[in-house]
Amino acid sequence: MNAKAIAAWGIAAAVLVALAFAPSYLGPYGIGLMIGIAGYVTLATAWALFSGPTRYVSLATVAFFGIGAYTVAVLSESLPYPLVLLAAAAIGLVVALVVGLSTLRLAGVYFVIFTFGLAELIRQLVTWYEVNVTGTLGRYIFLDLGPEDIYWQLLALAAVTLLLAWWIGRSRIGLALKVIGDDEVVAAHCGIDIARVKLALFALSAVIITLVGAIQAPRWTYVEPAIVFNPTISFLTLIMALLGGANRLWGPLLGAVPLFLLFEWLSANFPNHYSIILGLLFIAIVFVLPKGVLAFTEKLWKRGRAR
Amino acid sequence: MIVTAILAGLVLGGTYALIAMGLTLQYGIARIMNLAYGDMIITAAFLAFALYSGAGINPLIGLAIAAPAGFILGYAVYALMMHPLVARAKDRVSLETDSILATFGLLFVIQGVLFVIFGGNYTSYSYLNVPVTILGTNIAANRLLAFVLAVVIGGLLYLALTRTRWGTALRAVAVSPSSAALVGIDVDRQARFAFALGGALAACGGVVISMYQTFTAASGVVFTMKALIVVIMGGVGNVLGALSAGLILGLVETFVATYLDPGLTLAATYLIFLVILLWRPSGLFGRSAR
Amino acid sequence: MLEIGDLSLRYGQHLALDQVNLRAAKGETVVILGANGAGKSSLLKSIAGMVKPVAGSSIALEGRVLTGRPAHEIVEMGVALVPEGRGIFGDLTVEENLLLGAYAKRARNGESSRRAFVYELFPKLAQRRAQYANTMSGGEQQMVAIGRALMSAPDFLMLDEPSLGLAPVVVTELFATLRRVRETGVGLIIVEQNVKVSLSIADRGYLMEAGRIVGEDTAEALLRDPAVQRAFLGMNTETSK
Amino acid sequence: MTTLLEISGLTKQFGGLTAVDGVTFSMDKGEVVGLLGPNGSGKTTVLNMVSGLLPPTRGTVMLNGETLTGLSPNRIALKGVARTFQLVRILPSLSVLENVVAALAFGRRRLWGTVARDEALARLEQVGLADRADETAERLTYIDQKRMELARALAADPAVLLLDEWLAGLNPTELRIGIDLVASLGERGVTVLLVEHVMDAVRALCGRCVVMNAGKTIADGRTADVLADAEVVRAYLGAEHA
Amino acid sequence: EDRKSVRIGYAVSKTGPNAGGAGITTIPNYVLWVKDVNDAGGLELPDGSKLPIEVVEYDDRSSAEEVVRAVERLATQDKVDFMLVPWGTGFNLAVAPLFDRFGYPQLAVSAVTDKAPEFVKRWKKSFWLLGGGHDYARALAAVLVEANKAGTINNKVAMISIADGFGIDLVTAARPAFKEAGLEVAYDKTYPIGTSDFTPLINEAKASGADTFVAFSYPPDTFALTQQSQVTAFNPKVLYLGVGTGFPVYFKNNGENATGIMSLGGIDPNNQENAAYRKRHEEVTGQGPDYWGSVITYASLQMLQEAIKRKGLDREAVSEELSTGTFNTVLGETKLEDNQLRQLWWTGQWQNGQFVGVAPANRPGASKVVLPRQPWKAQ
Ligand SMILES: Nc1ncnc2c1ncn2[C@@H]1O[C@H](COP(=O)(O)OP(=O)(O)OP(=O)(O)O)[C@@H](O)[C@H]1O
Ligand SMILES: Nc1ncnc2c1ncn2[C@@H]1O[C@H](COP(=O)(O)OP(=O)(O)OP(=O)(O)O)[C@@H](O)[C@H]1O
Ligand SMILES: [Mg+2]
Ligand SMILES: [Mg+2]
Repeated sequence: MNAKAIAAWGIAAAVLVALAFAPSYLGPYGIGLMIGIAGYVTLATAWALFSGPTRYVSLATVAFFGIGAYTVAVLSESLPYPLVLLAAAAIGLVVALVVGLSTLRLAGVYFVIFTFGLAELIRQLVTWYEVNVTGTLGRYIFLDLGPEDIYWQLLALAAVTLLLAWWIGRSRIGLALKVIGDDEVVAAHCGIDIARVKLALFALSAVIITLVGAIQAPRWTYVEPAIVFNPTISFLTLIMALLGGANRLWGPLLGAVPLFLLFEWLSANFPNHYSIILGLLFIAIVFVLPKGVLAFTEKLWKRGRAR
Repeated sequence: MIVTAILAGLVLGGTYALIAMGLTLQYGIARIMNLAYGDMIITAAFLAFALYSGAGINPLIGLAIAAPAGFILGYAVYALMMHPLVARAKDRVSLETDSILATFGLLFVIQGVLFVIFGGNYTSYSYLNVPVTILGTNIAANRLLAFVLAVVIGGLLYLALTRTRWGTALRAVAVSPSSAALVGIDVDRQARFAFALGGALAACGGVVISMYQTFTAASGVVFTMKALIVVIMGGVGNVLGALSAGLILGLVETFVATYLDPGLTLAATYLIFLVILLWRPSGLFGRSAR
Repeated sequence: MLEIGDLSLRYGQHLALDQVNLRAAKGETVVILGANGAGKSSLLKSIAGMVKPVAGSSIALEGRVLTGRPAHEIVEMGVALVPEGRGIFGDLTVEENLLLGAYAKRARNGESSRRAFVYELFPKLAQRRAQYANTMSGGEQQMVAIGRALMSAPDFLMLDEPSLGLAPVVVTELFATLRRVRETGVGLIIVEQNVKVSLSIADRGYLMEAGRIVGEDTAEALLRDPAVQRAFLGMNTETSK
Repeated sequence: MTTLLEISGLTKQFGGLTAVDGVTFSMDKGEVVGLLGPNGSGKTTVLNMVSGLLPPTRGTVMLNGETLTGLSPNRIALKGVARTFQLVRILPSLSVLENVVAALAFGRRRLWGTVARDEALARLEQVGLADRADETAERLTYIDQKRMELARALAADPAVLLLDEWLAGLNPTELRIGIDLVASLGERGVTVLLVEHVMDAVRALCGRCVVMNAGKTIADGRTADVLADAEVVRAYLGAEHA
Repeated sequence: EDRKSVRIGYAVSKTGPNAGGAGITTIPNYVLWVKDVNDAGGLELPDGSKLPIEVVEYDDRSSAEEVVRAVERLATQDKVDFMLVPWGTGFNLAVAPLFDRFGYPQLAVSAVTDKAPEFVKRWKKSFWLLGGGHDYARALAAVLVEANKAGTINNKVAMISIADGFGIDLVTAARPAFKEAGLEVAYDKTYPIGTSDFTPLINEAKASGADTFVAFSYPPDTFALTQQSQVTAFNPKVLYLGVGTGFPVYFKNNGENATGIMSLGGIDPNNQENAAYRKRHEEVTGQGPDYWGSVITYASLQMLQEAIKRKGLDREAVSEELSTGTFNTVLGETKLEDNQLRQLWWTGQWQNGQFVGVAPANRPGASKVVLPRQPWKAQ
């Protein structure tokens, strides 16, 4: 029992170390891939932190992602980099608290579309502010950060996020989230302070997402609302987490990695029929893996062991 | 000025309401969150465009072709793709998840096909772009058509859904499919019909919009999201809600553009949407029960 | 005649019904007794087409096969169910619930007189026609569920614990009404924990245990059966003698 | 005896409908009181206001001299009020055990880990569900779900327990077990407010009854007296039960 | 080594929101050029040998992250010899550091930026071919001042712009340029991407009393503005609309009504090379080129082709040649100044079914501006 736990931690640590050395054996393209994967693994895991157990499907991902990226764009010239990240996290936190407080009464699809509207509202406000107050729209980020630096930061963030997800899953607050996801009336009658729990988790998840945006931004040199507030990011995050299984620790990761590689493979090989093939594959996945990738792998695993 | 603003706002809102009608049926009644909805609209728009510029067929006749085609497409999509998902869903949440994932795939397929056939270019033509003077204000006939269609379809649907047994049965399917079967309602058939009807309405919207709005194969998502906002703001499954929400958004947009700052129109529409949801968490006409 | 032969039902590994045989005639009242988890609700749900029994089971109404038919067709053929947990349309009004009760084609004739009958039976519903069903009290919802089933003009009416949550005076009225319903030629199949009252209007009764039928007799005989008395009537057999 | 729960002038309006109309009564510690009344008379609504699910239109609820009115349900739960629901509310995707642990982890005792597990198993044992602890809650039958709900309410270690038709749907054998269970709670000092239509249970359990009709209290007193009251018989019991 | 082909790679938005722009300005020209070159036997090298082009293409799906990774893939996995640029200012900037790092010359066409002089210092092998907002704004101001002097129009301008990189760049340049020219900006508003109804803006612009209406707009807005101006009988004497005015479909949809409308870009109607290019473009791709970026895209490819012919496949040398050489393209004789193309038509106008360059007026081949524009005719 205990030996097994030690082994699991050991393996996790070894994998992490191996991943950290990836830049030395992967070319620039490989690093680019790893950045994308680490980014989406973090996004999906952070998203599932809140949305998985509570079933509050959020489309506000890109709002925080964009806030992170924009903060870097605005502050990168005037503050040292670590402080910029800190500032991004702080702004993300404040926005998350405001958003969290305002969405407490919403449920189901109303919450989903509310968060979408919110992301769009933030994008519109940023645009309006830039246009009317600063008089520019695009901003340039000339930070001296190579792809390796971005990769290492994302890898670290991904590891921390998974660790947090693991810890929350075993902790009281994890149970509170599940209870809230099942029935809020019961949750309240059990003594759970629903608002506080929801807010805390939403904020945590949002801060991580903000950091992903902040860390990735220097890769694009040029940042504008249409680029960093692209709703596709929200949708992909959601789809990856759902596909992997948003209720399990490894679910989002197992959704993000294969899906990302699939996207990559398709766009590398079928630039002209990408959409059609992707769409068909997607539909096929929904039909073949009704309970998500993780449930499927678990089933295979069990079957394998039963033999 | 104010009359002009009101008229312009109502007419713009008519477009929003028109595109939302079908979605509120598909999501509100057939319980399918159809992310490919906007792409169905765009498909119809391309169809109208192809008929008009390729075969010289008047878009009004195009409407008569596209609506049944949309119905058939919706019917087929439900029967082939959605029915198995509905049948295996153990509760509403899992059906929602599955339908989001599946229609997300469908969205890519439709978009991909449109890209292959029509390319990525901006497509636009103009039809019925003639002024109609109402209360001294010139309004484009094509936009007026959208408004009139929205009001007529919305009104008819509302009456059908609330005043007839058939419509009540459709709503019953939305409220509780398992109980609906217990009173003799063929849930699958009703849902399929509602979804197909939603497809027909999407097609109508697409044809009318193509007369005055530029579109590309990628524009579907924009329409889906706009329609979703209207549907949610009105209350899921509520046709009158969709109609009023659409008109409100149109009015807000026009008034902000006229009296405040055109740069804030979208911000204002999202803001009003958010405020309405905060005030009524289940939309304007939604019932508070989950 | 409703005939059930060798009906078995599985939930995954769990065998909830095990070769159940049962029959009920039109105009007859049959009560099914059994402990918690015996499979009574499962039996009614299988007949109503809400769950699919295993192959080899047979359910027939007047010789016509019901097995494998979807629930909505079964209603059309004349079998209605008031399910456990009520299953009313919460987001519709009381009136709309009743309207839908008469959705089946067979129920369209005489709809208004049946509606009048339901309103007479439960005056509360007439007062609250326009109220949304999910804001009704628990007992009021039960009335909606029973009323809705009556609206479908069934040949056989199955009730899963109809008295649950009803005030004593309403329960008395309900069973008086069920007696009247039976007199119109409708067959009744009732699952009830309120055994005394239900047996008092019943012709026959079945005993279920762990998914099987373990006994069958006339209502009077069951009322006198010491085992039944011990298990279902809350009587201590020694003292009651 | 000391007054534990005090309800005064409690009123609830839904639109034009006054569902509860100036209800006033109090309960002593360890008392088991029946709250009776015809369907729709406002019993559940009273419980909802006590547990904080609904805010009252007027009136107050006090526990041990502390005002509960205006507090959120979770605060009220922490003050020692637990309940079951007329239409059972389970946490369908959690296991039976977790359903009970939920009340332990966030309740007054804040138990967690093996302590919580053992305690939860003990509560399940009490309602006869210990052997199904690891099943998913949604697979239980309706009655078993009700039992689980009671175990959850008990796990909160309540001072006041609100039972909304918890005994409904039990067969006589089960009913007797249920009655014994509730009676034992009363003996252990738990104050129970029992909404019930099963008269055998009310007679066996409640020393006192409050009867409501159309939102108002129409009787409050010793059970035998109340059940013989002419108006109670007319409005609620019917001639047969009198 | 014995090569069989030259690998040319590009990532461009074939799908997504940017596909509309890329689909008219960029992709057809890439297709056309590759066909032209390969039909002629391939790319010529200094020794006179010819190698056919082998294309490696990706779809960036209008995502910044995707275009960055696709360029990395082209450079390090596919190891292409040369890379063509993606569509759009933002995307050209996003990939600029990569082109620089991997040593590829970047002939950025569909990127309008006033910062080009800075960029050429930061990324030595980058070339910016479409000018900046100031160029277009000043040229327009000059046209307006001219017309005002002639008494054709008053000195008021109503101006709207899209809240996106392009619109903002142009409007921030236009404000000082108009002021300097003594023009009064009577209405100046920005609208968000996705606006579909312009009635309120048109009404306000109408009410402002300006004879000139300027919209720095994107194609869908340009089309909608044209339609809605007709319906509301809005007839400014000068109508200047943004991107999309130079699309062939614009003339197709508006016919005679297009005449007199102005926009960015244009052509010299007497340039035979250009006319031939337009014809070939239509034959090969099935659609006409637009009158602004298309021809420049094609010209940039011709420059690359010629530089390779002179210097071979050495990217360093080719970059050097692009920067200093003089080339014969469909634009005529073309030479970059400080890695930027400055011989551009800053303002054009629809005349006789063609969108002709009218400013700079002193550039050879310039057409004369015809103002005022005729009021809308019923179609
Ligand atoms: N959906 C389900 N999935 C798995 N098992 C189920 C399901 N529904 C019922 N069961 C099991 O089947 C058995 C019979 O259940 P059923 O509801 O028919 O009993 P019942 O006699 O109606 O009991 P009660 O008196 O509690 O209503 C029980 O053991 C129950 O746990
Ligand atoms: N949300 C609501 N909106 C409107 N009316 C309501 C609402 N909730 C309850 N009511 C009404 O208030 C009255 C009291 O309901 P309540 O549930 O308290 O009754 P009850 O005494 O518990 O009855 P039962 O014994 O049937 O459970 C009922 O007539 C019910 O219809
Ligand atoms: Mg049962
Ligand atoms: Mg109640």
